[in-house]
Amino acid sequence: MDGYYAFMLVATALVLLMTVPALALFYGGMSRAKSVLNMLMMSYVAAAVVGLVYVLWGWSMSFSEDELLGGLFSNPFTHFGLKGVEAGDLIYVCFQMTFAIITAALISGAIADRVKLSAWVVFLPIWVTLCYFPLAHMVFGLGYLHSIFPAQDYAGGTVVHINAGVAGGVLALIIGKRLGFGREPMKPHNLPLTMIGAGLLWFGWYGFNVGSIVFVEGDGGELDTAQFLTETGVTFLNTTIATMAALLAWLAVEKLLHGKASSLGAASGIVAGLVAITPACGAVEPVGAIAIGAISGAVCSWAVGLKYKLGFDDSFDVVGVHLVGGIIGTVLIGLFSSASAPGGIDGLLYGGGLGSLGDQAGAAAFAIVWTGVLTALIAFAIKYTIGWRIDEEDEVEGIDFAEHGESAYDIATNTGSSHF
Amino acid sequence: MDGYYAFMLVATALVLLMTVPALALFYGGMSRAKSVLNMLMMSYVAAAVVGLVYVLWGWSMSFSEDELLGGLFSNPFTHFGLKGVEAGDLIYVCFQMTFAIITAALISGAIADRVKLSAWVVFLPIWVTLCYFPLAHMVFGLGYLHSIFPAQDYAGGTVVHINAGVAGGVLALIIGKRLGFGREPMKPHNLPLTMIGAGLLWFGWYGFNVGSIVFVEGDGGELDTAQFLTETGVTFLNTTIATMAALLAWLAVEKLLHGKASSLGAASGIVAGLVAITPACGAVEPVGAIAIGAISGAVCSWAVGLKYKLGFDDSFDVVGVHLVGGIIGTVLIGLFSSASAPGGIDGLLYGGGLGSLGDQAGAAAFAIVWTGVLTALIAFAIKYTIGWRIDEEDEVEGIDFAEHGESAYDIATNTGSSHF
Amino acid sequence: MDGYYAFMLVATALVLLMTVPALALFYGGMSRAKSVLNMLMMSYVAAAVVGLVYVLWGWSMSFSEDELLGGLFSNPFTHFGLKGVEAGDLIYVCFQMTFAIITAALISGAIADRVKLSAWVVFLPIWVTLCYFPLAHMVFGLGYLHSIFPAQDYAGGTVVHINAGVAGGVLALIIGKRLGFGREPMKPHNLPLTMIGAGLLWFGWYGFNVGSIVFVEGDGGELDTAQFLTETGVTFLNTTIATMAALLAWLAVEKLLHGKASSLGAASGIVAGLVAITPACGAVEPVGAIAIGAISGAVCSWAVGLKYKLGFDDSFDVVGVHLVGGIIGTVLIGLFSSASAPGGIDGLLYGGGLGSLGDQAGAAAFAIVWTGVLTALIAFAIKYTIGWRIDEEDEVEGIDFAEHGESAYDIATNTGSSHF
Amino acid sequence: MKLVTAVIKPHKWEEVREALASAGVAGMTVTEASGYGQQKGHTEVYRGAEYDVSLVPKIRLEVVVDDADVETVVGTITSAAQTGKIGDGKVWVIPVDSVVRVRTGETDEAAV
Amino acid sequence: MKLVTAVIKPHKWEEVREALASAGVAGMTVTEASGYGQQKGHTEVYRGAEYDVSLVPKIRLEVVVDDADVETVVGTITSAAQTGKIGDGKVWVIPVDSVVRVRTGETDEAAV
Amino acid sequence: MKLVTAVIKPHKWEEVREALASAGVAGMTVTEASGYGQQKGHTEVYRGAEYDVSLVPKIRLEVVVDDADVETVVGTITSAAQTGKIGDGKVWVIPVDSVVRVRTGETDEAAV
Ligand SMILES: Nc1ncnc2c1ncn2[C@@H]1O[C@H](COP(=O)(O)OP(=O)(O)O)[C@@H](O)[C@H]1O
Ligand SMILES: Nc1ncnc2c1ncn2[C@@H]1O[C@H](COP(=O)(O)OP(=O)(O)O)[C@@H](O)[C@H]1O
Ligand SMILES: Nc1ncnc2c1ncn2[C@@H]1O[C@H](COP(=O)(O)OP(=O)(O)O)[C@@H](O)[C@H]1O
Repeated sequence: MDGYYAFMLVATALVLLMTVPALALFYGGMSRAKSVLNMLMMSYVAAAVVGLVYVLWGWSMSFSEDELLGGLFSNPFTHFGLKGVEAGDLIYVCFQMTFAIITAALISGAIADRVKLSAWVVFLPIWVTLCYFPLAHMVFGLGYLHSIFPAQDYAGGTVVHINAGVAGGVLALIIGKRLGFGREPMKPHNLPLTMIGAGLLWFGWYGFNVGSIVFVEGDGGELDTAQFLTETGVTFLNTTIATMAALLAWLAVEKLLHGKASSLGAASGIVAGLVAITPACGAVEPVGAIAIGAISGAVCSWAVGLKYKLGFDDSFDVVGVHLVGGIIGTVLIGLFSSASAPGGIDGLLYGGGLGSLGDQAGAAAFAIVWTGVLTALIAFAIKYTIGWRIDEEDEVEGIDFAEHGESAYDIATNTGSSHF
Repeated sequence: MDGYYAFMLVATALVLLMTVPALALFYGGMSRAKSVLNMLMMSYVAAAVVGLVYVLWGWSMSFSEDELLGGLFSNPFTHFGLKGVEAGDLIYVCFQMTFAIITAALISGAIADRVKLSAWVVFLPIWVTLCYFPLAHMVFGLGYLHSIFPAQDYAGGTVVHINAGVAGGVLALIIGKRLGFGREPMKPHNLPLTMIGAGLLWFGWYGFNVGSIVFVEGDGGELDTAQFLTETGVTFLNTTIATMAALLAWLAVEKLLHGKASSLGAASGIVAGLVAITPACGAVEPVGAIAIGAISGAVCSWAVGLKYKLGFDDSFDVVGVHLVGGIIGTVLIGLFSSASAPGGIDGLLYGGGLGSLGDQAGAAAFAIVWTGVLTALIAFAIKYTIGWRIDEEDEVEGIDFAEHGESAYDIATNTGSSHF
Repeated sequence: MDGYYAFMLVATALVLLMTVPALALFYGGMSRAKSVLNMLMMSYVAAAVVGLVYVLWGWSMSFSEDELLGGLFSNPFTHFGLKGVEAGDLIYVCFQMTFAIITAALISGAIADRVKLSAWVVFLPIWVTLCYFPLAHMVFGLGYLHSIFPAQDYAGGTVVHINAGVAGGVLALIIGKRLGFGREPMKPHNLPLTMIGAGLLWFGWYGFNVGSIVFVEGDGGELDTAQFLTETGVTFLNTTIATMAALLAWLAVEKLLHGKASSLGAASGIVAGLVAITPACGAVEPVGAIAIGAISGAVCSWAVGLKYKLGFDDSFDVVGVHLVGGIIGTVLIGLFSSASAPGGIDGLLYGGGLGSLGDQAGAAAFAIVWTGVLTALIAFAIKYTIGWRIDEEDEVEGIDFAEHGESAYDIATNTGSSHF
Repeated sequence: MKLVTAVIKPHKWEEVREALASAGVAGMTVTEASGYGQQKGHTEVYRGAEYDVSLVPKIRLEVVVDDADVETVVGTITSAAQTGKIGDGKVWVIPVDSVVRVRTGETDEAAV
Repeated sequence: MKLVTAVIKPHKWEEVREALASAGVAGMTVTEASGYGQQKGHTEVYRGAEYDVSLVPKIRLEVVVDDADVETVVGTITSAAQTGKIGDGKVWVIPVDSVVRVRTGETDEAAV
Repeated sequence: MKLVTAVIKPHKWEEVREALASAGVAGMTVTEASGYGQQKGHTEVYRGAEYDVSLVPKIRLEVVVDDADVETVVGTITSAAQTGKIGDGKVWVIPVDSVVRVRTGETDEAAV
């Protein structure tokens, strides 16, 4: 099983790559030229802050054996600073850390171009402590939520995507729209950057999904090896084909609704597919993976237009892609799950009845409520204390100058003056 | 052997990375700013379409045990939709899928800036069915071609590079030149993008070449482990040094012919070296790898200039790099192959006589004819039905607007107006 | 242990990725638009030249069993061209090769925008022969330096970072400033490129640090497996959290000194952290890793401003980040090293006394003097023969045209004329 | 004929365009420009080096108009572009000898 | 002296440059510009949001010429830039008081 | 009022800006431009194809000034931008009918 272990080293680095730089680029390309650096910074800073918090109390709160409040979370002090964690288990700590990081970073896409770096730095540790670690414990750590709705969530449909999607939506509502939203053009300033981001996200997602294998026997021997081979084969394949189906479905809906299939649509479709297959990749057969991917791609392609109708500025569609895609993936497991898949039980379409569907929907609803309420509390607390937003004039001039003292590009002739 | 298996998970993700985003970036940087998104899309869409086709009938047609027509290909229905494929083998399916994907995507470089997305989407499944799956069967699956010319092709000199190179050339001829070709400037719009692409291609190519190991004993035990260690060491080293030699050789020829060594030359040299060493990486000693790389770099550096003399618009030199480099690598095996390499037999320079050279040349010729004829048929069929090209005015204005409704960059002040 | 071996295949590719394209992008984004291609080329060409030299005599000079001059280096001819190296060991050759490559490439950041490609190509093989291979032998190969100062250097604090840092500083002094340095604005032309580079460097660094494991038992069996699991877990975690701490510390100092936390600061902090933890990642506990990262981030953040005061043009702060960060990491081992870490002995803070601190400082000083003197000799030799610098006018117009005949971007309307 | 050149704040472009369209101006030529004036630029810091960026982004419009329309056009631009804050920009008017529409060869009044 | 300013379609730039060179014009200054006029822009769609881009890319030339050459220069540009389709652009002529060649300090006729 | 337009080498911009400031010019508008003239461009080579790039980068300044200041301003620019090498650029002066400061509506002398 040192092959499995070697894979986990790579998988962990891959999931970190998903945030730094992949997600940062994906979002950064969609932002305006005057705020791309801030967008990148929100991901990079999230990685650093959440990573250190994870080592301090995140791991303990998620996975220590000492459950609190009936399993809402574990004791943050049991393994505070990783004391008592064996060296051979550190890679699992790091792997789980990268999940917390990307979940937090995902949220930033909903509140682009307008938030003080200081507010973001304050928000991050509170949010992961109240929203991420408990959900990680309740789902991955088989805590309270698992005991009431024993749903399947292979790699984080509820914990990562629904969680981030809800938080993004709530923040977008409470923090408010970008100045000029819906009136001024806010089109992506650098789509090749977004395409690089989407490509690297896809690449890194193999660490995310395939690395999420959990061993049943755990005998470290032959049975584990067999499971490693079959389970990773299934999750790898499902991840791949769901993404492909979502890409094409997104483009098809775009073509239908707007007459053109766009590259931003392809990039978005990739992410929508990956999001939806995340909870399902170990639970479905190939046909189920293609169906979940296609449905997610098609529905998200339509859902991203809603924010203009509903009038809230979820800048890069964290709700439209991660919440919607996360719910689709989580709930469709109830339909497409198959006992023939390594982590699956029979869902509705495979004769398993409504039980699984209920558990999946219940878990999704629980996650939405939990994170919705707590994120709103944190957001209001910050709003009425240090405040979220930068000055209006700074926002018009560009947050990159205002918060970071930089401009992203100086590609044509250089006409600034300097002193040191 | 779960270490080997772990490596295959990574290798497969690496080869997918070669198309999405590496190849897309490599080509995208060379295109004009008004058509970069279309260039990226051709790769991304190729990944999705070919990937799904591969799962449906591609694997079965390439590798099912049920050969048809004397070994030209296998029965596409035996494992249709991967039915009957064991979970533990799915990673090999995915690995081979990524080869089909990149081969198809490579072609797009020959027909940049001018082709309707719909035509490309129609072309892809037909082409892989008629040209890729049969050649993959005949070479990797030891079908008909292998029986008449038992050539060595470690990771796809014929199947991937000659195949894509011929198809690109044929399409460029039948589809015709870009408007203004040879008159208007069509220089690369973003060379750093091309350099990122080349760097990631190099990185991903280790999955491609080193992952192409095939076990002789297949005992899953000690002998396989020994083979894994020695064979991957050799292919890793050969891939590395051939690429380095090609990079330097390309620059040297450029310096000689044009007085300057360019960064596009470095990027191109990397690819030329990787292409040529692909079939040879398991068959040669270090000195052979350096020689093959250097020859490929030098010859391709000169060959890319030919299109201007011959007057056809192979936009980003799929012929000049992949066909020429592929032939060089495939044929030079006949000279440099050495029995001391893990997958090699003695070639001409190692006292093995002309036999190997004949087999290599024969296999190359067969692939050229097979794909040349069939690609021409498909290309004409599309030309006289739905048509390949976008409107002339759209081509002048830029295919990104016309086909995708987007523009790649909005880096300076934003002056568009918007409504939702 | 084939899992370990599989990891080494990936780790080696990762370290190559650090140079091509990661470091190239990191530096390239910081350069001006008129010289970004030259900056990229310096890394790409370094990879090719140093790689081939490594195969010819670099490996032999570093690691052959035939020591010369009391262990200053080994005989370059013993394994010339890798003769006599077993196939199963080739991956270690490749792994070490990538270390030599990145060390040489790092230097280029100190002498951006002004150096002839020919001078760089001449410098590279001489420098690695006189400075890199001997230090690699003396530290990794346990040669002379190790015998006088048995310092700990897990993955190359002295060999890679101090080495490159000193060489960069010496070259910057001898080659002289860019025209207009300190007067004209020379701000980064494309910070997203730098951020991609920093992200990929971080990713690749897991190959660098975690792949640097050396087995104590070497029994190929159970003990090795145990060591593989525990040691890589520690180095992976330490690498991660030191980098995070450095990122935040750099930003904090920036905020304090200049009022703003910049994205270039985040990217630089990442590198400063990775540099400092490189020698220490196997020797410290998590708290030590965080301390070393934070100190390095904070000090380097301040140190990069020194060049303006000292009046020398180390363009992208090879001294300020790699020399300073390398010394910090190397010397702080003497404080934070702990016997409880897999590769550690007790340092000053763990009751181990001053012994370790002395060895660490001694080794650092030796490396500084060795490389300082020899690099100066090489630099003067080139200065008074072929010369380092391009024409002044070419430097003003931009080295990309002058040396490579290219311009990096053509993003707005294309107005050049062409003939073929 | 006159050439009205206006230098305005970028985020006012859309309003100016609409106001001009309402005022019957059917064509104009726009360039991106940088302005130097009373409006302060900002300071950028890169690894310890501070750069004063004295230039601020502006949009520069050119409209060729009949003599009779000059006042309307200048007035329209001025009021649409006004924010009252320093840096709103300038409008200047220059005499034009002749104008040609490239497509048709029409000249002067017929050409704009 | 006169200043001839021309706004043309970008892909006509090369022809105009050659025609002017043949006509003896040895120097000019070029800027990238965006045009607004009868030529329709296009619509871009990003995740469901449609943007009307009303500006189309143009090349803007400035040539300072002797009074005597004005007609030739305007004529040369007009015919070289003409495609006959909407959006071909405009050429206008402005009186110039004086010109200086920076390198030598030469003025007026000697400076262009 | 006059409009002074200057086309200069980019690396001279900073000196010109300082010289103008010393001469009391408080505002100007800057655009990036490309120049075509006696100064040779350069040749770029991409995979065997050679491109002659005939345009060289320039900075284009516009300063509206009182009639009285024209000579000072032209002189200041000319001497600050001079390197003595081909390609130093041109300065030309155009009559201006009127100027408005958008922020205040002030006109002419008060507006610059
Ligand atoms: N003398 C001038 N000539 C040309 N353009 C000018 C002149 N003075 C100012 N401008 C332009 O007008 C813009 C606004 O001027 P500024 O002095 O900042 O504010 P305001 O016009 O509100 O007093 C400047 O950024 C510059 O583009
Ligand atoms: N009144 C004007 N002032 C300045 N530039 C103009 C004016 N009208 C048109 N233009 C420029 O001329 C270009 C072509 O004009 P347009 O109305 O589209 O077509 P045409 O000139 O063929 O009738 C526009 O894009 C714009 O750049
Ligand atoms: N007739 C002209 N009209 C407008 N701009 C001109 C003209 N001639 C030259 N220029 C501008 O002046 C710049 C310098 O001219 P050039 O002939 O290269 O050198 P010099 O002015 O030193 O003789 C050109 O690049 C161009 O931008």
